[in-house]
Amino acid sequence: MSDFGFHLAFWSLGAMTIGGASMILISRNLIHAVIWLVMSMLGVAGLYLTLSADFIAVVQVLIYVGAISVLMLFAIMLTPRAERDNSQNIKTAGPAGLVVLMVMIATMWVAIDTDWGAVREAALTEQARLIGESLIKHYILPFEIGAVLLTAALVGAIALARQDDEDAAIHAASLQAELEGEGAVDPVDVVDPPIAADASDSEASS
Amino acid sequence: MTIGIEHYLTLGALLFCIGFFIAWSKKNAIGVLIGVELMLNAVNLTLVAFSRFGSAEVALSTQVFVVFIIAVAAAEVAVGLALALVVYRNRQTISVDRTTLLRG
Amino acid sequence: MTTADDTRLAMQGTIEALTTGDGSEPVVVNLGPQHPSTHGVFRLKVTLDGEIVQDAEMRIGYLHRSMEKLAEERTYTQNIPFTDRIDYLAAMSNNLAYCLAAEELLGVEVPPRANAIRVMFAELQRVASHAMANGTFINDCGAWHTPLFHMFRDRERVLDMFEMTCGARLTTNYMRIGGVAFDLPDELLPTLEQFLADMPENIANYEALLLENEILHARARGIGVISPEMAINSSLSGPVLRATGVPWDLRKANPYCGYEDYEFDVPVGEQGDCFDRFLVRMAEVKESLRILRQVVDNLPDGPWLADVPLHARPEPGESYARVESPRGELGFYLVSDGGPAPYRFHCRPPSLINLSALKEMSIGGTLADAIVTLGSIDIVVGEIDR
Amino acid sequence: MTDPAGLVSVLGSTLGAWYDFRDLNNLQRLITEWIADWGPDWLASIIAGVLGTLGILGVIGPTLLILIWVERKVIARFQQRYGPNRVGPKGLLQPVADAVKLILKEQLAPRAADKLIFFLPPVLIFVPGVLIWGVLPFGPRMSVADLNVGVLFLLAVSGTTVLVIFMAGWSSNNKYALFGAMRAVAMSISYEVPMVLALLTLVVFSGTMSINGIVQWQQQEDVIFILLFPLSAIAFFFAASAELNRTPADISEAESEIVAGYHTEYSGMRFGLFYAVELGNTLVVSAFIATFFLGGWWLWGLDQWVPSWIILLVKTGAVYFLLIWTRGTLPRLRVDQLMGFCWKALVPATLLFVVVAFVERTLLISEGWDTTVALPVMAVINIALTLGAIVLFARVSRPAPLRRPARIRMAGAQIGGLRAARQVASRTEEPQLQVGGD
Amino acid sequence: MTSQYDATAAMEIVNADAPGAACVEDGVLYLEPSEVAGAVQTLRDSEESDLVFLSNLTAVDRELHFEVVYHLQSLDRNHLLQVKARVTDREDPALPSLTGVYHGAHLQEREVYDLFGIRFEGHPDLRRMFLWDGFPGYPLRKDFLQMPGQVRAGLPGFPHESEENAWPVPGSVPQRPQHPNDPQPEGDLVVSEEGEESS
Repeated sequence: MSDFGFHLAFWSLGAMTIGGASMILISRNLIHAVIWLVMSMLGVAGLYLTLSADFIAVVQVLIYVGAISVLMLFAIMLTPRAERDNSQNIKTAGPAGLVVLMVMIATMWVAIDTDWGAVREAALTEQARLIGESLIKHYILPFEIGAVLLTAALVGAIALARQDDEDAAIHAASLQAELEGEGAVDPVDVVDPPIAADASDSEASS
Repeated sequence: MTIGIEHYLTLGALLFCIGFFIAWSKKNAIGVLIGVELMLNAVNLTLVAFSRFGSAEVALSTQVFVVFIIAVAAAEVAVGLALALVVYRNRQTISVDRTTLLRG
Repeated sequence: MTTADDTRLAMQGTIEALTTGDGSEPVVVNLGPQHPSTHGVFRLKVTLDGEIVQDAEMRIGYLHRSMEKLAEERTYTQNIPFTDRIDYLAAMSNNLAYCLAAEELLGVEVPPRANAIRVMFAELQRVASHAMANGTFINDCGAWHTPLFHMFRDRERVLDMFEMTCGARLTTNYMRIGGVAFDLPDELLPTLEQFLADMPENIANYEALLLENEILHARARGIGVISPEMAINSSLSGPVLRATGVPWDLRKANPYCGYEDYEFDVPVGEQGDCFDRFLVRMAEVKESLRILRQVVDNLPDGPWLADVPLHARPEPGESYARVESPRGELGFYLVSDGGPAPYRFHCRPPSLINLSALKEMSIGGTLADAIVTLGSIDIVVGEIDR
Repeated sequence: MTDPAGLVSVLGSTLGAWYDFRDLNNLQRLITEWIADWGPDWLASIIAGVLGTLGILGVIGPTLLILIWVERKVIARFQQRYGPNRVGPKGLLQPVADAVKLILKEQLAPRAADKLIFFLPPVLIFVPGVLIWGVLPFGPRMSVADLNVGVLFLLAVSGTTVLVIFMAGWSSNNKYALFGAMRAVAMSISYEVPMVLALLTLVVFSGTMSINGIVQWQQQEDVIFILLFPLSAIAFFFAASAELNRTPADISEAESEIVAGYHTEYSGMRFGLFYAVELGNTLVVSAFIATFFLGGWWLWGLDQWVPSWIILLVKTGAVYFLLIWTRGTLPRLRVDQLMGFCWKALVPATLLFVVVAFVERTLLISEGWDTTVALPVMAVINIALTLGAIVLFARVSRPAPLRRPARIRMAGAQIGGLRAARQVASRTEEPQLQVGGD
Repeated sequence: MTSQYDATAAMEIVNADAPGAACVEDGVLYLEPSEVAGAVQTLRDSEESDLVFLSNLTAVDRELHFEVVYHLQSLDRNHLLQVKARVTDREDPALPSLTGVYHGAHLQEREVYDLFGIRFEGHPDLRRMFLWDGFPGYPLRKDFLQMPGQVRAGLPGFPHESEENAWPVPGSVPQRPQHPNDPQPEGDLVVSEEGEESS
């Protein structure tokens, strides 16, 4: 773990990860933020390689860079009129900064100060086979629960994303309100309008 | 000087704090999700560091734990974005501080 | 328009899309004048919801040369070159239609050899034009130019024959009022014999390559369907009308230039979708070859041009002559007031009128279907804009 | 005396010598050993890495140029024309001329384009294109990086191209580019699933995820996977050609519909990069199809005589010709048909074959059958299953308009309007032309 | 062979339904401008005339009035009928639209509006088709003069013919009021050396 190549790899990948993460803080545009997120995730995948956990590194690239970032870009695409700035909320930024700073100092002090005991030289080999076997043999129950969780998430996401007529009416009503410049429309009025509402509003939502 | 476990842990802590700050302060729902993803990545990094430097029997279980975290993270992002979509449809915006319907 | 207006328009679009459509914002895409598959400078403003076409509106006039105004300034013979620039893919049929109208006005009797030559070149033009139409149609379906180049090989041979007789491949200007400009050169008939001998084998190749092609079926069957009643009411004509099942062909209904002597058939489709139009065009090419065979077999000899004075001045009156051009019913309406030039020169453009049903055909399909439907109607922008 | 790589020594002393070009690994091994004994060992590892990448770039560079020429000549031959024959002898310098032209062309960027994301894609799309080459085994010991998660690495890297295509389409601020990007993203995400499942059957059966391991398993058992899992081969071929945006699935850059898809706004060398990477990917994908399903560098013992990487290049050429062939002749499928075909046909078929692979694998191990007998039997069963699945899908999934045959009748004497149409339609005798329908 | 449908028979059909709507002048059926849509509808629907196919729709500028010409074709009976409608008002020529009867009339009526300026009431989308919206004037009208020095569009005589018998039907051309871009009488515009003024 001490030859020059390893040092070079570690520091460059570390810089890449932390740089990407901090750029997310700074960049204005949401799409840029996602691109920087992808860069920092690639950095983390590289760090896994330096820790010779190659199965985890490849899975990280496959799932985070391949799927989750594309999912986020889809979400940004499907919300065309939401404002896409990536700015901080000034009111909460101040106290949040302080708390985060304290948490950071605490964790870093713990990381550096404690004695982690004997450092094992030999890295795991054949990760894929070992992880596979342990998933089936030792961790069979969490594996099944994980499967159930994923299907639940799948069905839940689809149910939420599908738009039925009621949502369409609410969406149209809120757009109409914004067009005429009044305040936001309370979805409750759209779904079942108060009795006194005139005829036109009621059949808009029926 | 060799790259020890402290290096990876400090890196993980730093990444975690940046993700934490992003999640806390961003106005946009997707920005918050990005922050959460960063935090999960940081946790994964520390776990893999333990798997490499820790004792033998802990090596395998931490890696399996990382695989589960990645699976859960994927599920969480999917549901989070679907929620953001529904909020957008009703409110025309996914900025966190303007959707305060539940404040009562 | 400022961005505020844009967002306002987009919001209106969304509201009416939400209350009527299924909620995603309509996108307006310009299949603009410069687009690889609009067969020339033709603009289709397509309103899309996702990939589904909600509205297709034509913007034409990019190639408008106001031919009908210019024709009023030129004598009847000087107008002939105009006609082959109206539909530059079927110049012979255009010349023929105009000359028939002028002959009807001037009361000229066309000698039998000229009639046979006219039929020969009209049918050769149909073979060349249908090769172009079918090739570009399959190209719009996405086949990487392969069928197009095969069919272009046949088209080249026809264009060589045109060049042999009248010196021009596309803008032939070959027909005159009262007959044709020159007699057939000696080397034309052997070339035509060789062409008629090779074509059946080529057509067999196309049918083997294309008719059973599962992807072409998936892309063209059931797309751009139109009912016979709607087709007739929208004044569609040519292969587009015959594909819906209506057996209307001017060469049979109102035979000109001696078509009644030749024995040929009129192919008719069934569903009226893009694939049927393609099949009708393929069958029509075979029928044209049959006619060519009969023309070559009994080609009368004698004069090829009636002696019409160059400065003939027709009696005041009008005439309306129609020809079955590869794209449909091409008509010329000439009004004469006794002057040397036509008082009114109007051309009935089959491409333009076939487009009146484009909107009904493409609404509901996807963007790719709209392109395929446009390709199957086989338009020529020169004829649309005149 | 056989070399560890199984190479028969021809002239006795040639084995392992640096000039034995049958196994290029000797060359690299000797160079690194020579450096290692006088210089620091980290320099040796760096030199080995550099040599490996130089080898790969050496392979990609010239083959890419020749491939552009080969593709254009072969497609020209399909279309009865000559193809490029003006520049250089028989047109061989045409790709060079194209490259120079593209370099000299001005590189435009749309005014409202998102500058950062507009300039990144041409570079970023090159990274996965070259990374994938690292995992390809040219010979028993000739692959730049023989990872034991090779298959997963291949999928992960090809997954990242999705992101780059999206960036290109999104940032060029052009409706056609956006359409192209959305189509490309939707399609490559859904076609990754059959690709993963097709490779899963191989990994399950050969027991290892390293690509060299799969090839060695085929060498051991003297069988090539296309015989054992034909449907996985077809599914992988179609999914890979969809991932590469090649006809019949080139909807993301469909000329006739959306001008040039996601690289509409790119001009000059940026478009050149897109074009070169696309062809490079086609080459590497056909190399992987040859490796997974046709036995890679192994050919029933021939690989001990003929250098293994030549065998691989010949097989790659054969698969590449197949890709050109489909590109030359087939029309393009519509977006929804492509998605339907992926989810309704490829995914269930490959899932079926994953189960079949599991069952056969466990039988093979638990029963301890002799592979020389069991494998041919399994091959026959699998081929029958494939044909059954294809026929079943063809019959079940025909959309309504395709069930009725398209008929052309001759009008004969009945010329007229609707009444004549009804008479023609009501005729009973056999129509002149009947196509399609079951 | 497509026969010419007898104009008087068509006139009886139209008059039976709407008296006085049609008249026949030297073998051509003329329709009352206000009755055009109804008359064509009856011609299309009546079993005997069965004119279901609108082959051609165009207009002719007869200088005193506009003449809109319809060619209606029956596919089953294979006969063709030419119908005309006169529009005398040159300032704002208008005619009921046929889009209700024939869907094919949409584009042809837009073309006539674009080139002649004849408004078709009831046309759902009456816009200029070929020219841009701001185009001044209507090109196919006889008085839309392009070449200076011409009284009206058209070739007066063969180039080799002398001037005086250029026009066969003397007196048929009414003198119209002076147009601003006509050449002024003082002859500031010298056409050619011989000074032969054509106006």
